[in-house]
Amino acid sequence: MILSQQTLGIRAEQILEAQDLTKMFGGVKAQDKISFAIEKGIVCGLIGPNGAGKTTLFNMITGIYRPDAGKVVFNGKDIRKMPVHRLVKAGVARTFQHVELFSSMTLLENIMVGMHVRTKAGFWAAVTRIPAMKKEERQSRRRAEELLEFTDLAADAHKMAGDLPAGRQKTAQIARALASEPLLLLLDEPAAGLNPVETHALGKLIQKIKQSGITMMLVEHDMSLVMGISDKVVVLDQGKKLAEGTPRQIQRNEAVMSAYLGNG
Amino acid sequence: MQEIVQYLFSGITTGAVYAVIAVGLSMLYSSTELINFAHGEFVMIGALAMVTLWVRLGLPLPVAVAGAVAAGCMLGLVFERFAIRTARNPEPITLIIITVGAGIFLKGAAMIVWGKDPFSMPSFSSHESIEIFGAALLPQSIWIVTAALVLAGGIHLFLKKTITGKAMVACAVNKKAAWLSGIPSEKMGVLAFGISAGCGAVAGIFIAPITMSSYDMGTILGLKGFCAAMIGGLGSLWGAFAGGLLLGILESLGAGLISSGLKDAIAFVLLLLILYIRPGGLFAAKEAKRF
Amino acid sequence: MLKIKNLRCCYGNIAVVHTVSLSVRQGELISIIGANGAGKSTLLAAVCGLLKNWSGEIEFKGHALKGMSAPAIVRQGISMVPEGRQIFSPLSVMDNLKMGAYTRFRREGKIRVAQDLDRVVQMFPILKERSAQLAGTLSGGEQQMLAIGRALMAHPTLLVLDEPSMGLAPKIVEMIFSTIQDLSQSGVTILLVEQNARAALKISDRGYVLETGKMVLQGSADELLVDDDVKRAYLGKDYGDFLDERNQ
Amino acid sequence: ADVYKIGGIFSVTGRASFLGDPEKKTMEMMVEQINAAGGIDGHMLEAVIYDSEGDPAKAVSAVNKLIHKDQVIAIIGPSTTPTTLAIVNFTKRAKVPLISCAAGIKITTPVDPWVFKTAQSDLLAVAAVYQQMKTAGIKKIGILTVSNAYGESGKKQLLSQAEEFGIQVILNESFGAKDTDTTPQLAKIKAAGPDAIVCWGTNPGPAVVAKNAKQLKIDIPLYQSHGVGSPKFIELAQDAANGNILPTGKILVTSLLDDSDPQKKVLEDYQKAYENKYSGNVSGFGGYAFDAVNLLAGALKGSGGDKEKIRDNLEATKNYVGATGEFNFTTQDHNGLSPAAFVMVEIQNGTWTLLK
Amino acid sequence: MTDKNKYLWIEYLIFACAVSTFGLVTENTYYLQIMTFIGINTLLGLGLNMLMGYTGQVSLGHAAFYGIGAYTTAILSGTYGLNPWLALVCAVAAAVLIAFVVGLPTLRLSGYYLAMGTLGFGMIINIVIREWDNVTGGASGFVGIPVLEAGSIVFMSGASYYFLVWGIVLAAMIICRRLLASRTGRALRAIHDGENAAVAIGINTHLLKLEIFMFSAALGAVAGFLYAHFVLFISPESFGFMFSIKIVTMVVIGGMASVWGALLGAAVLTLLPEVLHGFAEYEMIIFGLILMLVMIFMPQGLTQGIMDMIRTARRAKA
Ligand SMILES: Nc1ncnc2c1ncn2[C@@H]1O[C@H](COP(=O)(O)OP(=O)(O)OP(=O)(O)O)[C@@H](O)[C@H]1O
Ligand SMILES: Nc1ncnc2c1ncn2[C@@H]1O[C@H](COP(=O)(O)OP(=O)(O)OP(=O)(O)O)[C@@H](O)[C@H]1O
Ligand SMILES: [Mg+2]
Ligand SMILES: [Mg+2]
Repeated sequence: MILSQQTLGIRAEQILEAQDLTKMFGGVKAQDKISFAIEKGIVCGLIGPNGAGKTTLFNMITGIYRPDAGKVVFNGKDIRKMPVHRLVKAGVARTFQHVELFSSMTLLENIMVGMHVRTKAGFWAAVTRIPAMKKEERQSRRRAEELLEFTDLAADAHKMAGDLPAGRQKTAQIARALASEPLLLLLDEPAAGLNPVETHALGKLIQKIKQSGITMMLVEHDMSLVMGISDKVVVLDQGKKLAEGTPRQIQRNEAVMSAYLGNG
Repeated sequence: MQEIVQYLFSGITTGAVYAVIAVGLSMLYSSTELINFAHGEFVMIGALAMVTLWVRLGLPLPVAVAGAVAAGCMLGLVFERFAIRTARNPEPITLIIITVGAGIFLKGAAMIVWGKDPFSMPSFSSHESIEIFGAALLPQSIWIVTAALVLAGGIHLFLKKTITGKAMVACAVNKKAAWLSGIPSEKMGVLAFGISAGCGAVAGIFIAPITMSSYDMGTILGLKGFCAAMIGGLGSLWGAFAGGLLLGILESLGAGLISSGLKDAIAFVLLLLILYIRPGGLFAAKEAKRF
Repeated sequence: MLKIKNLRCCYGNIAVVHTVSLSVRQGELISIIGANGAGKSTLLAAVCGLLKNWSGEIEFKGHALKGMSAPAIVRQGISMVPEGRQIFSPLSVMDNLKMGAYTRFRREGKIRVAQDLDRVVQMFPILKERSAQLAGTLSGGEQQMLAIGRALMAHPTLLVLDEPSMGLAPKIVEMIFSTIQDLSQSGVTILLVEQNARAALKISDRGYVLETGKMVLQGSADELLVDDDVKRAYLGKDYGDFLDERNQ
Repeated sequence: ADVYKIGGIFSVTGRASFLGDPEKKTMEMMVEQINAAGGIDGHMLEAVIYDSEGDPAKAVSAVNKLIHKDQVIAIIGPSTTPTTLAIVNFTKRAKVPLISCAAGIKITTPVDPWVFKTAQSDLLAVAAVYQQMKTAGIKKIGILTVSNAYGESGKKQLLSQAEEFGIQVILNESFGAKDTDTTPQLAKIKAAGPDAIVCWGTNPGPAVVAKNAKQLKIDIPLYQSHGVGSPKFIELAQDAANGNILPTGKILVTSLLDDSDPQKKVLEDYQKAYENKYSGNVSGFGGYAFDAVNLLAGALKGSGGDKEKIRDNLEATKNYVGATGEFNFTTQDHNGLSPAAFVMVEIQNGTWTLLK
Repeated sequence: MTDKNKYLWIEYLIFACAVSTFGLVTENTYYLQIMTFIGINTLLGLGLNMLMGYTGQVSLGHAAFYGIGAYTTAILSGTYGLNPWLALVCAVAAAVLIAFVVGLPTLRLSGYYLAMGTLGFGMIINIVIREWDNVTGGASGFVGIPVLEAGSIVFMSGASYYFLVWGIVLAAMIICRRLLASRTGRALRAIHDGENAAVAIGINTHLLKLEIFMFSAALGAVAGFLYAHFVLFISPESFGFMFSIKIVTMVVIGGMASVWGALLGAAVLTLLPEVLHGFAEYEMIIFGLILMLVMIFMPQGLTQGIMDMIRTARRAKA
């Protein structure tokens, strides 16, 4: 299926460019002059010890935190001052490290909410139920069903999102993020809480998403997944960029090994 | 000039009343994340119990005060046990309506016990007002300000420095985790309600001499206390204190300098402006949630 | 030490755990593995008193736990690291740890608690560094460490861990597993739920496999590690699998 | 003969319960008395009384219940001006005679054929106060009114009649009915330097004002309204009540009245009956209901329960001597009282003394 | 949700039939008038429910919009002789405009702070109504509101007003339902479940909250309009803080996030005082007690509570 209509219209070669991003929390420097770039269509792994600043980096790219210094360029535009909803519309979507589904809505509705930025019907359309609104509603529903099919969640479509087991919720987050037809999808530890078999299925899913042209950033502590699926890996440690390169290069990097992987 | 000082004195007195009430509310919020809309009714109970014990029965002042506080605490405990705890999987708004119902109930009960007429009560200490810069200050005002300070400070220390206090806060923020740490959240709830209701009663006791006490005095006081607690920032005891004083002073200056008919409106406009600038109140708690 | 017989757990009217029996002996390290939604967390919640809606028997040190509240169970010596971020967000890291020892302050006094506090922050130095930070603003992994630290502060005789390695960096995971092993060796009985089944079974004495609410398999850890079904369902393929596919 | 059903709506609870409570009790007592004496033309009376809680919406639902469900032939009450105004549209429409116990002048001006009232209008109360001031040589006053219907209506009268009596209002301030402190307003008035202060409110507010005035050592006369005319005021304000001057119906000072006063006997009887039946002192407010029931009873005579007739009889009532004063209804005047309904009293040593 | 929408019209039809039957059969004006009040309160409840039940934004100042609606029409049609129906348009416009101006900063607050903000706003409006006495009639109230007319129908109390009010209620219910079943409705519920997450998936939460605030203000103003032309007298007390609390209570007692809940809540809170009249002094105690008991034993509100009860009863039988 076509996951995102927009992928065809990407202008920049590098979909995301971060320059000297810096963020302080009180005395802690959570981000210290981070710079990197991501080419379109790749999967970029982002790894580093706990508290290295990975989630913070995501929060800055998605407009939830504003960087203290530096800038973020997405698809050729400086997005530092964009409000979050405009950013999502421009094509940035994410999942959360701690699941943030709308727990009293069904899974299907969760996905449909995810399409908010791609749909238009407003107050009057809803009240008068004009044909265009009905059509849009039908289309959203169909697309949501397709997405659930795509992510292998169709069986749970009418369950309350809050009642699903932790692992399903993680996948559901991805489906919801896809609903906004992103160009860039940020995944924060999607495999945490999944067993190896499930993780493997997740890897497959990520590959399918990649094939449809969506660029991804992946924060993950499961090395077999990250190394197996990424085209490029960025390593953070204590708010600094420690290394950047192909999975093979990173695996051979002594500094990374000692800071992160341990001797295992 | 002399008037301005007078407005300030008056503002501080009313403000301290609001502050004591706000402290009770804020304390309960810190330890249960609940706003008790019946809090004003505990203030009323404190004041009316004082009327009975001190004025009617003629008990010595300290005994009467202790008795009235005990009455407030007891009611708080009963309320917690029978209304709050029995509620099945309560959402905050549900609990709020329960407290609203309890407020109406207490008001109705007080009306039957004490009747509909207001009562007055003599001051705790000498009658004469003290003159400063030509403005009059009531001795009772000093009592109230002291009570507000002691309560705010005491409860602040209790919540921030003692293990029991911290455990109460822990229960409020995450009941499941509190259970898993072995904190008996039910006991904590009882304690929180007891202390908070006691604070309410103390407020009633101290303000009874300067105002009239009647079964329906609580609602408006509770409301003002709520506003004060919000302005100060929920959960901060110093915030509650400051918020109360600020509200009182604004009202009094508004009445004196602009228009007494609009005084409440003036105070509320300013309070809203403060909230717009500092959405979490003056002493806003640090944001503790993130993605 | 812990005996579960014919346990059945429900949410509303839906049973998610059916007739599960299991036993843990003094000093053992037991793993429970199973797919997403198998009911592992539910089972643990029942043991710790978080879930009320269950039938069957749970016995700890010979006492039936039915009807006991969670705090009472903690006082019996069971301590749990729950799933997800169950920390006290607006309290500081240090206060979170102290809360873990809540029941011990009166019984054992401040000094004993302080000693344990030292031990825990030595185990997780980052917690010491962040001791004044509000727990809710910690990174995901830091919060997980905090939750483990807090459970240890209770000095449990039975430690129940629900996916302790979730969200932790490989190096820390390794450290956690070796800590669990150490604890086990020092005599603490441990009940462990893990997605990282291989690592879990490697340090365990015995294991149980839970599938859609039923106990389908049990045995010594070594047996399970080589069991074909288990391998296929929970241990997964190995490292570099995707790489190969991509290179095709 | 069948019973005559008459309705009552009073603020038995809520802010104005000090009005509604004695009114309700009085009405019940009076109906009992009338029935004990054999009823009216052989018809027993039945009183159906609802509590408006001082809330206009509640009063409306009560009046509808009275008119349509209980089908009463006349209604007494409500106790306050807003609740009365809220229900008059319904009584007019249903053509049910209404005898209100509220003070507001809006109720009977303009006169509506179906609406009467027994409480003295604040018009008369203000006139009485100003008359007294004139004799005392007071020229400049500051006024302090409670911010509800009662205070607002008083303020309007105070402002509009001042000129007539050669009095200048130099400052007008207000206070909330539940305010715990009024020193800012008093300090402001004090600074403006008037000859006297007029406070217009109902308990407990004016007691707070009196206390605050004493604390601020304001030594000019403090006038109160008839709204505090009950022993409760002295109890609340304690020694701060001394020296306060107020207009009141004669009921408060029955024992001080001249024996020649035609009201004296009526008042003594009412007082005795009320105090025998209920614990607690009689207040002037119950008197409004006392008069309303008596007026209605008079009008019921010979009416045969016909509402039109009752109304006509009411309007024709002349020289009825009641607790509040002497009533003389005309087509132009549905309150029917004269300034003589008020006397001025001063509080001295905790009791009332008549001012001449 | 969407599946069920197809059969919604049946629900409405049954409802409309029930309402009309009651209106046609009942002759006692008293009952019709009580029902009229229930209808007016339902409108208030519906509006607040959109804001509070579905979007999770508590407002303790909703009576202000009720008051704005009532006073706007009173002043325009009473003092200035404007056609009441035009006054209705103005009343709604005024409420919506004020909601916009006030909501813009206030809706940035959350939780109890929002409650405090709206409470303050309600107080301010109430004081302004009281103090602006040469226009509003001040504390003693506004007299002289004209009776509603449409062609040859005069909406005096009784059946005609009953049908007018309930017609509007039905329309409002349909509008609310449609809104909820739409993209907007889903977004509102998302805000209720997690505002931060809603922001993060691209919902302009502030704008949406503002819209719904304005919508509920509009419903409140319509209710105020209906109240004013029904009672023909208004005074500030009817639109004060206590009434705001009462509307909140209606919504919660009836059941949040339920259109029928608003109706049920309004009915219970309007009828209860009528029933309790007999208890005289004890009315308050009993009222408070009932409020507490309902919330303690049916925390989801009466709609849910009663459904649960029916279900349990059925199971017990089976
Ligand atoms: N709002 C905040 N206030 C204070 N400190 C913060 C805040 N947000 C993050 N931090 C700190 O910044 C550091 C980086 O946090 P971040 O969540 O980005 O780490 P991470 O790389 O995602 O770690 P993990 O793998 O454990 O999730 C952490 O040490 C954290 O404690
Ligand atoms: N609060 C709830 N209400 C209803 N059903 C629930 C609830 N919590 C869990 N469930 C259901 O119970 C089943 C078991 O869930 P549980 O969380 O115990 O699984 P788990 O084995 O711990 O899975 P995971 O590996 O994802 O943590 C799941 O099917 C889930 O959907
Ligand atoms: Mg992270
Ligand atoms: Mg689990």
